Amino acid sequence: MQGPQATTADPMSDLYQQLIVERARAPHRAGVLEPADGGAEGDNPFCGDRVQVTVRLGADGGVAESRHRTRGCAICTASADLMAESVEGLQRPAIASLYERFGAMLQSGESGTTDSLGLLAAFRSLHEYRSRIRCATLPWTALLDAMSEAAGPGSGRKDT
Amino acid sequence: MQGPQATTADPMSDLYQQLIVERARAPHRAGVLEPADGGAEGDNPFCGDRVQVTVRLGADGGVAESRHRTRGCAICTASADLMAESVEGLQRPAIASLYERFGAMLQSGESGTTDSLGLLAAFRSLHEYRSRIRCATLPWTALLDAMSEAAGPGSGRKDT
Amino acid sequence: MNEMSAVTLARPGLTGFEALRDDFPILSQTVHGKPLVFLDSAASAMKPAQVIDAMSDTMRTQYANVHRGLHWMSERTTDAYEGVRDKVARLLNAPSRDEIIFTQNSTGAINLLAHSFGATLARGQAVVISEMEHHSNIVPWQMLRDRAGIELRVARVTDAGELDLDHLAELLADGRAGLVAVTHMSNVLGTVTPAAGIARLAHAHGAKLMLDGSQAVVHRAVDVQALDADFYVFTGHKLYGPSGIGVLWGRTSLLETMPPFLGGGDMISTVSFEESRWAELPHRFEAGTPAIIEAIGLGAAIDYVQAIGFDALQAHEADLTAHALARLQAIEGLQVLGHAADRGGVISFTLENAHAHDIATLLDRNGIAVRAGNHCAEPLMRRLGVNSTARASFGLYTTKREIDLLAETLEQVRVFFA
Amino acid sequence: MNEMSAVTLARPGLTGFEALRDDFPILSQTVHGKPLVFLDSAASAMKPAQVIDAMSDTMRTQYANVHRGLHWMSERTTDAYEGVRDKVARLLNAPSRDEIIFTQNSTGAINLLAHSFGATLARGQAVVISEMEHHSNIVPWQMLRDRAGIELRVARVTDAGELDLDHLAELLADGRAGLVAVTHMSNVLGTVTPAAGIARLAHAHGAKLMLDGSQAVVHRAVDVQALDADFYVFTGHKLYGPSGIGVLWGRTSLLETMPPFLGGGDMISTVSFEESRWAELPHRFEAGTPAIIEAIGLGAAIDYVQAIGFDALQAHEADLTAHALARLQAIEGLQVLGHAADRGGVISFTLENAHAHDIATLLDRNGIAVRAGNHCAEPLMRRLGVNSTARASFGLYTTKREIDLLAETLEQVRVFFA
Ligand SMILES: Cc1ncc(COP(=O)(O)O)c(C=O)c1O
Ligand SMILES: Cc1ncc(COP(=O)(O)O)c(C=O)c1O
Repeated sequence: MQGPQATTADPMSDLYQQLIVERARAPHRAGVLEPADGGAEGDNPFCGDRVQVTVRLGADGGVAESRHRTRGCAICTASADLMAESVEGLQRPAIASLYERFGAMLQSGESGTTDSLGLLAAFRSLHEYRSRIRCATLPWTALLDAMSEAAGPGSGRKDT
Repeated sequence: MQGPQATTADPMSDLYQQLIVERARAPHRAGVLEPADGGAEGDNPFCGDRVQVTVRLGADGGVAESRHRTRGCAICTASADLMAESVEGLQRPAIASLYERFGAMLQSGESGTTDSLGLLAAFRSLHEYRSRIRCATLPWTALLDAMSEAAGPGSGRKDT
Repeated sequence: MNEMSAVTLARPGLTGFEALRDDFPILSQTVHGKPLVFLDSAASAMKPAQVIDAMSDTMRTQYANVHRGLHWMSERTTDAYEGVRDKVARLLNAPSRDEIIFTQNSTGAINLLAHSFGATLARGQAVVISEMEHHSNIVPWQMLRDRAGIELRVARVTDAGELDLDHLAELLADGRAGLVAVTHMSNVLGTVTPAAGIARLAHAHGAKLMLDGSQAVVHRAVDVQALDADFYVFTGHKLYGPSGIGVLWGRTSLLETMPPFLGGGDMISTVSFEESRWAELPHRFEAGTPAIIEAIGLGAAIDYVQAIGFDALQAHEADLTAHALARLQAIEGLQVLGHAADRGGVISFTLENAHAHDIATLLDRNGIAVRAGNHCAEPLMRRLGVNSTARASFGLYTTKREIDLLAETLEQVRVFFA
Repeated sequence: MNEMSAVTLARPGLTGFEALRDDFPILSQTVHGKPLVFLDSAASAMKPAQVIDAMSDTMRTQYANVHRGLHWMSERTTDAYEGVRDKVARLLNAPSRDEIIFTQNSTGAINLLAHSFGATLARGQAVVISEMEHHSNIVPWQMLRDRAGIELRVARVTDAGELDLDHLAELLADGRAGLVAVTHMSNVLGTVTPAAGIARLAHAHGAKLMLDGSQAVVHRAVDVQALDADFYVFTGHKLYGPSGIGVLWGRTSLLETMPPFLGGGDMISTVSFEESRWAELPHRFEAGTPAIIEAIGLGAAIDYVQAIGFDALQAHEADLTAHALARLQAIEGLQVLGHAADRGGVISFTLENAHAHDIATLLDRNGIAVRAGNHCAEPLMRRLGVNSTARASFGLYTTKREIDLLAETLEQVRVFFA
């Protein structure tokens, strides 16, 4: 926070890290891939948040590219953006594992030492904001749905 | 109470006055009038109590005779019995007035000074036992129904 | 109620309300190291010591199941429980205590009505609600619609956030509506609806009127006879009482035509396997062991607000609301939703570039509790063209200083997300 | 729970229970100048300080509405409320916490089931209850019968006061029964029913089993998986918890097929006027603001009885019951109703020449609270050929000395009415 007072200094320096605020304001991976190999939406009816995720797969079946269109809070938007960036080049098992470690961190507040979460570690202090955790995981559920679609029987590029 | 201990001395001397216990044990007006001018039943489903009241009217339209058949607690039985005795010779307005004063006493615990309640004053301390008041009034509702029947359009002696 | 508060309560000036804060133990708590500033009373209000003590004292000194006991504890507990029915009847100026039915909450009361009054409606009749309803006054009617072929009609809300009475009249015109069921005060916009006028409209077209007073009863003196309502519903926990207790009031003449809803102990007069006979009002609609301790707590809450007086409460709240509207609207990019002429101390707003969730979280870190989301009023959100809002709502313990703190912190939030 | 009681609780011997009385403030009250002897726990139990304090502490330090708030008070209150779901799941050994649904009481739980599970039954199917049911487990099924063309069948009770399993088998033989809904312990006779055996019978004939555990859960360790039940129901106020809170447990596979019962906030995922989508389990069945404070009180009650342990509780109660049966049956003209092999601490009796009401009143004048009447089990009264009975029922705080006093006073009552 740029304000002169310290009252919101806490939340800025823990939950709303600079990386999160920046990505919420100006996402790097915003958009919709057309055509895409898979796409899905995630909804949180409680707050009306919605994330649309599209993926394009590489020759190895991994994510070559991923984009999100997010109508949501800063946490949700930044999470979608950092997710899209983090999964590029990863295959499904690696993505599932990353999401699992991400989820574990959100619950515990510990980002672990061996398997680095990279940029995603920015969300570490979300575990203190239990009711906000869903904001950060919503994009991931959409991504996994998009991956399933891409891998599904009727898979193949489609225009979303 | 005949027991040596004083623990139930209170209830005996206030609620369960000798008159009440005696009439419960050996009612003076038990039975069913056949034929009768009117008859009705009162039910308390909560405890299964039931009072059947029959009346025979005199030439003046007043109660010449009244009998009750009561399946109920001591309070209910004694109340039915003392009621049957008290209303003999009374016409409907006088009975209604007596019931009203009886009910008022049951609520307040005061038997009043001018309009004597006679034997019915035995129930004075029932006002401390709120949930038992219905036991004492059940026979009266049956009596009033019986009177209505006797006075009703289809009135006249019938076998009950 | 202890003597001191009783004195404080007698006639608080607008500043006297500050002293009442001492009655609410929770207000001295801190949150994230900051004093708690609780601006979420519309969701559920805090409880004065008088309510807490009434419940504790019951459990400590005078408790047993009600209605069925012949012993002292049961008789006394029954007296206390039934005594609250009288208090509620006086609170609403209901013609008879037997018209007061205790339920679990407003939701329970509306579901009861949707089933029991709903059963008296004929296929093809309609129920009219509004765009401004809480989910609890929408879903039970949808379920009735789907169950019983009752049409569900929705009266529009104007851009000011008021009930569109012309549209309501249109919806009533064909005379097929059996019931109008609308809020007496919006939990999102703070709008107080013109209840007496709605009653006239409804009755002129042969419909009955249910008012959802969950919010209104906290802020206004409610007189169901003056309003000429047919049913009135509220919930204890918003009126400074405990959770687990709510109220349905209905006219005797209507309640008597309605079949019971829940079956069980207390609501019957006799039971055989072939058939059961229903008990008299109000017991016919109260099945099983009631929320005894909670009713007694609600009674203490009613005593508490009545000792303050609704005139004083309403003036205090009007003062706070005017102050809050002025302060909030001065914030750049802040948009207050709805500007009804008659409104109470519930203010929903959005802030440019800042999502309601982020606002709530940043405020919370400063000890300030507001709500963010759809406020259980998704259709209204859609009507207003927003996905969610932040909402500040006031209780009798709210102060201008707290509202100032809200405004100052919101200014910081604005800058943060600018 | 304060430290001392926690220590006392660790493993009370049969005499250790005496010390637990200190946890129940109400037990030091007097009634008509006599120390309170509370033998009406089957109607509703007294509350330990641990429960009273848990509720007060909630209202004093950590309260807000649950589920919808992003602020600290709401999150913490949600944690406390949802934490009780875990405690209930452990109490019943339920496979999943999401199978625990909070209701207002047992009556609310059974009505929910009669509506929601009832909706999955086809016209012509049957529900089987028994002659030994509480009105709350009769009337909801009668209403289902009358509403949906479901047959209501009633399994007989033997002269010993046990469920007639042969008759139950007969009633199930045609395979048309969709549900057996019977008590796990009679609130009149104290009979504990052979739940696991009933489950086998029911399942063998394609029926599901609901157990009304309102009484049983107070006295026994209940393991719904070991019993192989499909639904289990209990009420908080009999388990030393507050009024206003009850529980329905059901198998996920069944709950998922059931339409919701009450509509409102919290039980939906999205709402539009055309259609609403239901929330996940367990929320689908919990509409409106739940009984938050009461659930937290129930959690404290569960902690309390579990710290004592059901082995100790059951041994204590068996000891009290044996003592009471011996003392009461020694009274001339006193008749105990039912003599099931497996029974708990609930004893109904009649006394020659003395009506149950008079007995209760005379006992009450001596400070002794018992219940008199039909105990919300009119059909059972008819089966037993009585109009009403007096009933003494024990809690964990009941002592042999109190039972002796009951017996001595009953002897005086007998003489009085002889
Ligand atoms: C066996 C049994 N079932 C059901 C109930 C109903 O419980 P509640 O009144 O709390 O709903 C009771 C007690 O009243 C009971 O003893
Ligand atoms: C206007 C309105 N109606 C109904 C309700 C439902 O109340 P409850 O959740 O106590 O049933 C609420 C609050 O949640 C409300 O604000």
